[in-house]
Amino acid sequence: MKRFTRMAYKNPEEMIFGHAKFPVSQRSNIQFGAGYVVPEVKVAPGEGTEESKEKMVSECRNIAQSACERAVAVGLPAFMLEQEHIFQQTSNPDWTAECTRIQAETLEKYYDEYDIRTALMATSADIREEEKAPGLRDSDLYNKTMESIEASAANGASCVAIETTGGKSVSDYGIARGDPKAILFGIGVLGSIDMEYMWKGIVNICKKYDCRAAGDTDCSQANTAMFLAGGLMDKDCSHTIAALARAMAAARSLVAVECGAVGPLKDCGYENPIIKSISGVPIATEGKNAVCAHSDLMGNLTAAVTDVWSNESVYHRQEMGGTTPEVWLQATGYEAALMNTAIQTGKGETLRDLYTLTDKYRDPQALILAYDNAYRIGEAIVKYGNDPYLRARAAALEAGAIINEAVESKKMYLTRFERDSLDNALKIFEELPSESDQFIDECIRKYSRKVAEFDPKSYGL
Amino acid sequence: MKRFTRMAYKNPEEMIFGHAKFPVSQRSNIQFGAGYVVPEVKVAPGEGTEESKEKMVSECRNIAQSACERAVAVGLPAFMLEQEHIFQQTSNPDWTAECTRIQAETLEKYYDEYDIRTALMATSADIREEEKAPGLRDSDLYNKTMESIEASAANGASCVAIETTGGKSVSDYGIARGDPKAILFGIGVLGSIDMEYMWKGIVNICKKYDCRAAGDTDCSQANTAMFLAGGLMDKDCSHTIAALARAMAAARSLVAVECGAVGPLKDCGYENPIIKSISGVPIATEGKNAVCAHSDLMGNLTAAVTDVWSNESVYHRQEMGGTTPEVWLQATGYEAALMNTAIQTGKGETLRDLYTLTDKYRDPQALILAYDNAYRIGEAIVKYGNDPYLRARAAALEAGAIINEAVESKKMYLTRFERDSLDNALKIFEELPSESDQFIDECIRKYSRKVAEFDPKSYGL
Amino acid sequence: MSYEELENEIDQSFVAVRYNVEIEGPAIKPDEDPDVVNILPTDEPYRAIALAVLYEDRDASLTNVKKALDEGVSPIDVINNGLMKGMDAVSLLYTKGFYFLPDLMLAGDGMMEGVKECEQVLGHKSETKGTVVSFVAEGDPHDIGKNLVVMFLRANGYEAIDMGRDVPTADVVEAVKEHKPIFMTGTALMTTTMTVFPKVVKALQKEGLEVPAIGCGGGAVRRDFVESFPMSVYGVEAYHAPKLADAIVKDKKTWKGLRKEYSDIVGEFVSEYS
Amino acid sequence: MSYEELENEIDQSFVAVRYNVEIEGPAIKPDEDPDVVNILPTDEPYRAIALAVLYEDRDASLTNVKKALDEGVSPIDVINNGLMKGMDAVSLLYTKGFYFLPDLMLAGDGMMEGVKECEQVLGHKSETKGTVVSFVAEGDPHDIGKNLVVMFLRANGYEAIDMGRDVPTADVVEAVKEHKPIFMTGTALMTTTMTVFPKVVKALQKEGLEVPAIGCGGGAVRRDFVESFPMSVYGVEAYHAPKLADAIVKDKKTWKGLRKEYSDIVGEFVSEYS
Ligand code: B12
Ligand code: B12
Repeated sequence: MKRFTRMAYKNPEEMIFGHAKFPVSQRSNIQFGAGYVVPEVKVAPGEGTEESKEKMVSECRNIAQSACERAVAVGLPAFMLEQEHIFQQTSNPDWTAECTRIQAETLEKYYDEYDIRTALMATSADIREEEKAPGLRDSDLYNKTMESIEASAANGASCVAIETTGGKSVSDYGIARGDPKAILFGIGVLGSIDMEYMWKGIVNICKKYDCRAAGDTDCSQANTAMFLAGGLMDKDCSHTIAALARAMAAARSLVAVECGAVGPLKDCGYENPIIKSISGVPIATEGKNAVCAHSDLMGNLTAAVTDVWSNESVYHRQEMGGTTPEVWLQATGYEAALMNTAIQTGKGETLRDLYTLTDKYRDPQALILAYDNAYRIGEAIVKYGNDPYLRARAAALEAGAIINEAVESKKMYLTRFERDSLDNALKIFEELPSESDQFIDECIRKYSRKVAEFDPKSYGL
Repeated sequence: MKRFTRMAYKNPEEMIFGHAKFPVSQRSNIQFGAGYVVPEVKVAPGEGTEESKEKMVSECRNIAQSACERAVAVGLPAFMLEQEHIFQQTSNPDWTAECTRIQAETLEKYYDEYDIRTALMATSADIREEEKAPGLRDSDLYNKTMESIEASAANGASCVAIETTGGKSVSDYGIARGDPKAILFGIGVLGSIDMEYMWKGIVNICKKYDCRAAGDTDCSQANTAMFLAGGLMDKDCSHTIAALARAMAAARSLVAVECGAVGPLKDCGYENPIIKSISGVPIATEGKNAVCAHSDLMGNLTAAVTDVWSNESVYHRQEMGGTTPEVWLQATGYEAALMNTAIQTGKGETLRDLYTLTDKYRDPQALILAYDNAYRIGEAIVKYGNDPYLRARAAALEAGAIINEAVESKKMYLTRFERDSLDNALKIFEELPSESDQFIDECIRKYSRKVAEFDPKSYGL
Repeated sequence: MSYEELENEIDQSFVAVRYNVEIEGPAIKPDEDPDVVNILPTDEPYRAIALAVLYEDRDASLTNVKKALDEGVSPIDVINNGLMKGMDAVSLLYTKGFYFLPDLMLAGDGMMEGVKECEQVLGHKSETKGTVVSFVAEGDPHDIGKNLVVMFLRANGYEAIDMGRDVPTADVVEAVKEHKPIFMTGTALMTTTMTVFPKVVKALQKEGLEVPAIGCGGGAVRRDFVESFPMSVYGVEAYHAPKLADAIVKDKKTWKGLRKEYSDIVGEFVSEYS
Repeated sequence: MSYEELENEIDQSFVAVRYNVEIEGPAIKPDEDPDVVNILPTDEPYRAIALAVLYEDRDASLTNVKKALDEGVSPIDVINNGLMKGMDAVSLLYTKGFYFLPDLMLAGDGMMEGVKECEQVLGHKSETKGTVVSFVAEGDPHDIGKNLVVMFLRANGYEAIDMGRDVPTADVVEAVKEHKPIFMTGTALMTTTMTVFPKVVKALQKEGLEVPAIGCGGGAVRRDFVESFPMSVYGVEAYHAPKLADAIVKDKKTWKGLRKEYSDIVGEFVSEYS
């Protein structure tokens, strides 16, 4: 496996929405990162649909059908449907097969009839449970997960994705307690190890079918941190710590690409702009049109270098404006249209900069994802590209430096909680060993004791 | 009453979001059209809240409180809450009083605590019923409507609005049957007459309090046409006819300003860009963040010259991302933030043009609202400014000319239905009498017979 | 760059596609559509009567009908073999996407005018497929949806009692007593007026009255709400109303059956119902 | 204009305001807060024990507790007059907005460490306010919310049985039989797992079991759903859990009472509950 030790882009200004160094083509004449932004819609199956395969299949069909109808009604040239599978779908690969087949068929029907470019991303659930022997590897749940991914690939998904959960037990502990070392170990080391294990398998499966290995995002760690960090008034997780977690997540999620994933990288963890700067693959992101799912503090900024613009997730139900697949595809569709207009008129860079500057100083978490800063973190990562631990640490340190510079230049102000937790984390990170093995040994000892669910064997350690 | 016979702006390029020729100030240090865009949120009370005053008051408080919480959590500098009252609130002015009071208090509390600029628009329902004697004027329902407006003004609303329904009986008939004459009579003549009657009273009420007379929008006519027109595939109302209806609505809704309303003009009917070009007052509009309420075909374009950016309306309930007042205020708040960033960086014109060009040729209804075309329609209106009938007709003819030019220059393509209905309407309009009295006489005769609910006495005719 | 210059840079198809224009087939003459040919009568005076409806010509419709009646043609035949055939053809063209709502409304006006003329000769109301009561919920002024429902019902041979908008629940109960409808349609466009529907059902039950089904529809009404009380079925499109009525009349469906087989009954995919 | 030039044009306060920074008051030393002063014991060894918890010092907490136990102080006193007082102060500072979740978690760790030490000397579990069973719904892997709930319950003197995530419904029933909890908390983060809650209730009812209330919370769970079946109350914030438990223990509230008085019981405005 070749690790990234160089940046795909020569400088941050080269990065812009709708354009990736390495565009991806899929069936139904759709491209990602090839000069236009594709809107995406994602809808969570309604309550009760988990009760039977029949209900779930029907639910999946309705979601796809509604999305297609609205796409045509408002004139979207292209869109992607992502279906995130729930436990019952992944643990029953025949559900996966049937749900994927019907969605792929529906999208294809509209492509045939209207020439509308469509794509289906099928995202299996990572149903493995570290605390139940034999843990993350070679368990029955592991096997089901891989079978389900194959069922998606074999039944018409244009691409597959997953949010792997390796390292979560330790990072959960660290996020709740503001323990930077646990977060670094959970994300940078354990997460990266587990991704390598999973993604080699996934890429091999995809090779057998007309299906792309898309990507992975650090939902279980970076997004958890952001979720707990919450709004400006929340008091659960420091926003500076959440910013560092995000930076480390980029070092982790990059592993999918190193294993052969080609994008669009899955949205959710918000680390993708950094990975794009390193790898040049197209990315999905979410922001102001994902308010249905959660509140971030960077609704515009995340659009700056996106290739697929997502709503993250919404209940499947009726709004006054239609069903939610209709309503939210229209929302992301209109934003993508704005970006595509900017591209067409040569104003892409201006819009990108406006998106970025709208939120850059709203919160430290936003700040480090501004494309210039994302690029800097990318550079820090590739400098230590061959060592997952060191590159995650470097990402965090760079993110810290970015925040501190903004504070020094009086462009950003921190609360005491944010200030103290950042100082503390950076101090700890600076003093850590420079050898991966030593760090891992220390952490195994410390967190095996503190975190009941953590099992080094799940990582081959 | 002074009619508009000149444009407020010298040319369309002068118009841009966040800036109005005549800005409006309200309590709590908020301004409209004074150099920044204000986001707005609007939430429909939940089912069952109509059962008692207590429930409705509590519902109104919750909506206000949720909105304030989220505004502070994501750092919005300012926002407006609009509460559209339902039948029970307007027909019981003591409900109006109590609901308005608690919302005003809530907003003020946050203004005091956080210095966040807040405003409350209270919109009474027009509960008059033309088909029940004595009709629109001097009926019990008329009195309640006016009392309710006074209750809002007296209990802390920063401004009041209403969607008057004069002329609806006839325009409904016309819209469903594609009868251009009925639409012109309903909107241009009856609507304008009724607005004058209502708005003189409303402006007088507001003068007694620290409350602004905001505006009126042609929900019952232009918006009905747009709603029936639906998406590209719908077959209920021709989109060219809906475009003409919209143009005529501008001539109608302008009457509020002529009577003394100062804005922000209420969103919903989509005619406001035209009225802004004529009158220079700040306007509220809705678009891509109103997908919860309905699907338009101009989600970005309507932001081009907005001063208050609205979500139109949403169920009051929970989303994964919070309650709907939270979620949708965040949505409009982020878009307003983008616009304000553009203003601050001197890129406002670019963003305005991008918004416009994204949708300009998506649909004839969008086309005529592009700010350059809106300005042209404005000019047509002021040319005949002193005659409500002639100016509405002129607006429609100009809108038709705009569509035809776009077709001729191959920038817009029409379906047969759109083409035929436009040709038919323009032909009819061109052949109409040039005297208002003659037109009115003809219409009274024709539509008294065809439209059971229509009662000329309701308009003093 | 100026607005105009920007505009000239755009390749529209990257931003928005007018699918309605893209997929439009060639124009047809309404009476040449093969399915319409099968419906339209070939013999006079029925053909002329049907064609006047098809061409939405209210005046011609009236003239034709009067002439036929004067000539002694039975009013029942005029209705069934002339006017209704024309309307059937109109409905068909609407379903096929060639005709539009205004066509339906105007053709419906023409048909109703003719029917009235026939009924005057008959001396009583003509036979219909059944009576349906339609109302807009109390406190709700939005009546366009209801107007469409009424139009579609009439166009399909039902007697539709139009109670108007903002109808007190007590009046609805009275109407059921009086008309014993085979179906009822309620329309509400607001969250706070759709709550009237369960009240109507309760009031009917209290009086021991039953209607095979009450179709509850309108902008803000959601299926989950409508299905939280009995006797009701969630109505999606106005043109579904006669199909639901047909299912009651022909297949003896109750509200339970309508709920379960909605999609099949209306003959199309309905995202809320599958 | 370049990105940097654009950036320099912006007056941030027109676009976004960092209200958290704007309204921050002066720093305080935790043990100098007047309300904390009222809570903290003044006599040793309790003060030192409480302060170690307050300062989130797990090691110091353990050392202090061990020392006191060695000196013959009663383990019950160590818990009630030392450890719990420290934790009370921590909770208070959290409520006032001076302390944050990590403070709570770390102080909780320190307190639990001390309690365990005391229980070893005691030879049995210490007296608590009551037992609460906490689980994450079957099929659901999201456990952070549940972990917080457990932490808050323990910090407030409840014995919280942590059943983990993805817990089979049968196991939940067994746990109720075994522990006879005064309250139960269920967490589900998905639309498709919140449906487990009514199943749990049914399963309990089938066995004739009753729990005063089951608090159902978690990301995707909505109040309207939770209130559509009995025995349940919709839980909003993790720190509400002990307050709900208190209302059950002290004021004998049932699930009906908790629903009705939620806002009052948790002592704050809760937008879903007023
Ligand atoms: C036009 C309109 C008006 C017009 C109505 C004109 C008229 N003649 O009806 C006027 C101006 C009067 C009006 C007023 C108000 N309105 Co209004 N209005 C609308 C609007 C834009 C369109 C409604 C419409 O005509 N749709 C077209 C028709 C054809 O659709 P439909 O009735 O839903 O019918 C379709 C289906 O539902 C179905 N159907 C209907 N019934 C049945 C039955 C059966 C059996 C079947 C099978 C099918 C079926 O058939 C039709 C399709 O084929 C809607 C927007 C919306 N999202 O619905 C708001 C809307 C309904 N209004 C709204 C509001 C808030 C108001 C006001 C309270 C605002 C105010 N404060 O002034 C007032 C009411 C005042 C009062 N008296 O109480 C809100 C309601 C929000 C809520 N959840 O409660 C809406 C949703 C707008 C919004 N998003 O904010 N309004
Ligand atoms: C982190 C996360 C994950 C992590 C979980 C890590 C962990 N250790 O728990 C991981 C990566 C494992 C994960 C996986 C998945 N996730 Co997830 N995840 C989230 C996320 C972003 C945050 C959840 C969280 O930890 N919140 C913080 C905690 C503290 O909040 P909480 O649990 O809600 O608790 C609060 C309150 O609810 C309350 N509370 C909770 N319980 C109780 C009880 C009582 C009595 C009281 C009083 C209070 C109370 O207390 C807390 C506040 O103080 C949410 C987003 C969201 N909107 O919730 C999605 C979310 C829950 N996930 C979602 C999905 C779809 C998935 C996957 C299916 C995706 C996939 N296909 O891979 C998988 C699940 C796979 C499987 N095995 O089935 C969706 C669910 C959509 C739906 N409606 O069904 C969500 C909503 C994201 C989204 N918007 O799409 N996810």
